Amino acid sequence: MPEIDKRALIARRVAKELHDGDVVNLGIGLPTLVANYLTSGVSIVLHSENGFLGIGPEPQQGFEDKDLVNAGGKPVTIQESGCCFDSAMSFAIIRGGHVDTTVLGALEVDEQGNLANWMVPGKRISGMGGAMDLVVGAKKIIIAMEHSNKDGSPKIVKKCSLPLTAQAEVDLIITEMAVIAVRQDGLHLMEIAEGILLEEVIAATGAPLLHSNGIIGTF
Amino acid sequence: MPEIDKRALIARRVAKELHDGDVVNLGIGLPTLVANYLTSGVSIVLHSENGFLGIGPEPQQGFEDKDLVNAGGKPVTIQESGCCFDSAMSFAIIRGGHVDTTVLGALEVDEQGNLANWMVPGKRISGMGGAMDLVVGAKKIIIAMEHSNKDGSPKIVKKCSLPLTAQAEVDLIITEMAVIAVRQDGLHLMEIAEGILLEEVIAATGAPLLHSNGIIGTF
Amino acid sequence: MVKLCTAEEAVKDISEGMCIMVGGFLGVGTPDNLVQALVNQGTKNLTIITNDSAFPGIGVGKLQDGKQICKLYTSYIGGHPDSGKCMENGELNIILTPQGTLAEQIRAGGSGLGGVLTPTGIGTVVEKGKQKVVVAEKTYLLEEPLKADIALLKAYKADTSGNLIYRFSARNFNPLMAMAAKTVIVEVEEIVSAGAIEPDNVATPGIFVDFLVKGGKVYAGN
Amino acid sequence: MVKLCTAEEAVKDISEGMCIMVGGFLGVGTPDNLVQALVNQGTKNLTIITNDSAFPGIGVGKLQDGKQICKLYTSYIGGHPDSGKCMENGELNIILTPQGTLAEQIRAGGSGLGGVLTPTGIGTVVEKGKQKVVVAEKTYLLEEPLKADIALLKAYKADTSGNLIYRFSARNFNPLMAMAAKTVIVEVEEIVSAGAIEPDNVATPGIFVDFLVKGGKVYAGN
Repeated sequence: MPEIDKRALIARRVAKELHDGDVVNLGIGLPTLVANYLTSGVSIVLHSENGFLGIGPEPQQGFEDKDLVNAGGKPVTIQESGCCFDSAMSFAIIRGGHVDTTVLGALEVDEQGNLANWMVPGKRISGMGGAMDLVVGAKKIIIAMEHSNKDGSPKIVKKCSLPLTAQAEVDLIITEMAVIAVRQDGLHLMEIAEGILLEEVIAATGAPLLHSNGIIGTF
Repeated sequence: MPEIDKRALIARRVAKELHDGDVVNLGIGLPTLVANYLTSGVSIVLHSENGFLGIGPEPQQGFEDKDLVNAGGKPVTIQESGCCFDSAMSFAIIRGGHVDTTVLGALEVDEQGNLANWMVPGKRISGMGGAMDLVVGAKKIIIAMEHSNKDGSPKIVKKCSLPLTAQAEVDLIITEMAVIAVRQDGLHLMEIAEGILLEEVIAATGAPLLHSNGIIGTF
Repeated sequence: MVKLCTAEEAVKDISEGMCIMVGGFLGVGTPDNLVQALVNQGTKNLTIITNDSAFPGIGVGKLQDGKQICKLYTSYIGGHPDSGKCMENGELNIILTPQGTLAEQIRAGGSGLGGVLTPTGIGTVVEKGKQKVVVAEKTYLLEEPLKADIALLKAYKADTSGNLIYRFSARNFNPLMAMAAKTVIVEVEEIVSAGAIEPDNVATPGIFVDFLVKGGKVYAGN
Repeated sequence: MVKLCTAEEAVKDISEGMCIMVGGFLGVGTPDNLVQALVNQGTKNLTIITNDSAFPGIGVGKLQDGKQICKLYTSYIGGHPDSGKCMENGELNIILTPQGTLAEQIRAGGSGLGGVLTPTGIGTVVEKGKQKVVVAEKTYLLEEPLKADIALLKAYKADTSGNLIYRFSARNFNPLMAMAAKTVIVEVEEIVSAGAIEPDNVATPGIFVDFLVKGGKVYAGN
């Protein structure tokens, strides 16, 4: 599948997890795309950890506001029902459990719901930014990522080998191959992408997948 | 001395401790009077712990605003340079050392600078309100009170017997008889009120007063 | 998302044993219509978190009048003689807390923090039974976070998204409590359209608010 | 009380070894004229507390460009390649901290609190060497308060008393740093008369501000 189609497929599936009125924080990159695929009738409030609620659409070229960017530093707009605050309030919203769902990418996720997405030893360090707070604080953590690394090795593993972002916080993993729920007893395969075989998902996953053969949905 | 003159004398002397631009919190009762005696050219910013800076004069009758009272619940006004905030910010200002001086009454002060001003065992409890934070947080703590209890017993003692408001925080005691600085080595008699004898101050004080006979000022 | 309702509807899910935060300072910034509705409903055995018990017949004082409170977290009860009386005779469990500590405990509750490290209360009765923590050679009291089932708040205006602004000293504990309760009910004097409050001027984000009650201008004591 | 001055005058007391907080998020809400004046002055060996090292040539990134920093408390250095490089080769001591923790540490410093009890970072490298505190059976990291000698901040408007308002996402760390430094220097786009900002709309009380610098509208990167 071409890269761009994979990303669209993942974003579209993640969007189905969002409900009308949800407060949602979308990470940089793929997660940002989710906003383009909301189910009709679903309106969400996007939280920007640099200090406001109500991220609106990208501004037209030439209408960027120097004081209004998202957490990735890209120019955005703010909805008329939006509101602004300082960084302490922004993270009080996150840490205090007032964000319903956050969608983030990952380097590795393991079967205990541990997440590694901020640092690869030996590679240049960029810092955790707001990721550690988001993963600890938001009510539901959805990892939106490609199922495997570029070299084909699994990103979903038995135990993370990279430095953790947070312990046992991931709730749901959505890739171009599958939807996987993280529970106490391990990883539950919930849905498989159309055209993908169960064996393919199992082969691409580095941890056991619990599933009841007959009742896996597709997306 | 009549009660009202005592209070005016104390308030006038306290006012001399305040400098232009100081952020000041005045307790309920006698301390509130201090604002009426500011030295000419001295303008201070009054902090109201219920959530604003810039307390202005009392409103004219009929012009009270239901949303604008001081920490004693009395209607006040706000200066045009004033600003409002929530109780967490109000006490961040206090606890964070951003109040230059607070002026409070006392039941007892002792020679270590301990203060008791919120509770008399056996009498009905009213609660500490913001007093404990103020005494711990403000840069300079001035106690403004009558020198003795109504029964003539001293309010300035070797060791507080009442439940403390805070430990070793008092800097200066101003009464209708004297100005007393609290230092590491004890109480220093700095000034005596006009017409009062040194012996009278000593007799009315329940702790030793350090002083150099010749150089005690008057007020 | 925010729903509009009446004061009576707003308080009808408040039941015995619940923990309720009520905004206000000596009655100023207290949601008088919501408190009155709770008085009319007569629900007892409430745990109340509020700055002070106000005065008889005023603000939170009305809940004291009707003996609806069994446990009270507060900083000041000097305005309501019954609070002290009920504390002494054991009818009412009052946890007296320095005002700045109370504010931070509520903020911590709403912010997902494990508590507050404050120098306030060290060497006083306030430190009784509490953990102490030493940081950079200074000792602090560890005060635990406070949360509630329901917050009854008062704001000046809300927009239709629930964004709130306050007036003068009526702000006090209201914005903090808005973050710390499962259900947040706000009485306002006016409801304006989305966009009528500048994003930069919003004092409490609408995402914290569940119910709005149009209260009209009620003066303390009415 | 607030004094007006130029950017050059404002930074002239900044000397080697000082700890400086700088507002901004990826350059947005950073006082560009103050940073530029500090670059021109060339002061080295600075400890900088700031959300991120921005980008080369932009915001705080300029201090990284000129190797003026010896210690950096920050949450993100991914935009400036030199930060990571200097961290690896030991030229620069970088204390990477989760963004929400950094914000609370600064708030704690300005609020007289002994630290922050946060669940963030538990089970990660962030917990290394830090006290842990258990409250209600949950474990929190104790993160120490941060303070600075000087804060270099950016606001939208100030009144002549120093009361500040911010615009949109340019607020970020500025209000927190305003509380946590001995000397607070604020670059603003406009200075208005006292009373022109409604007391209820003030985001940072003027009592925190020592110096105001009229900066004009400077766009990031200029």
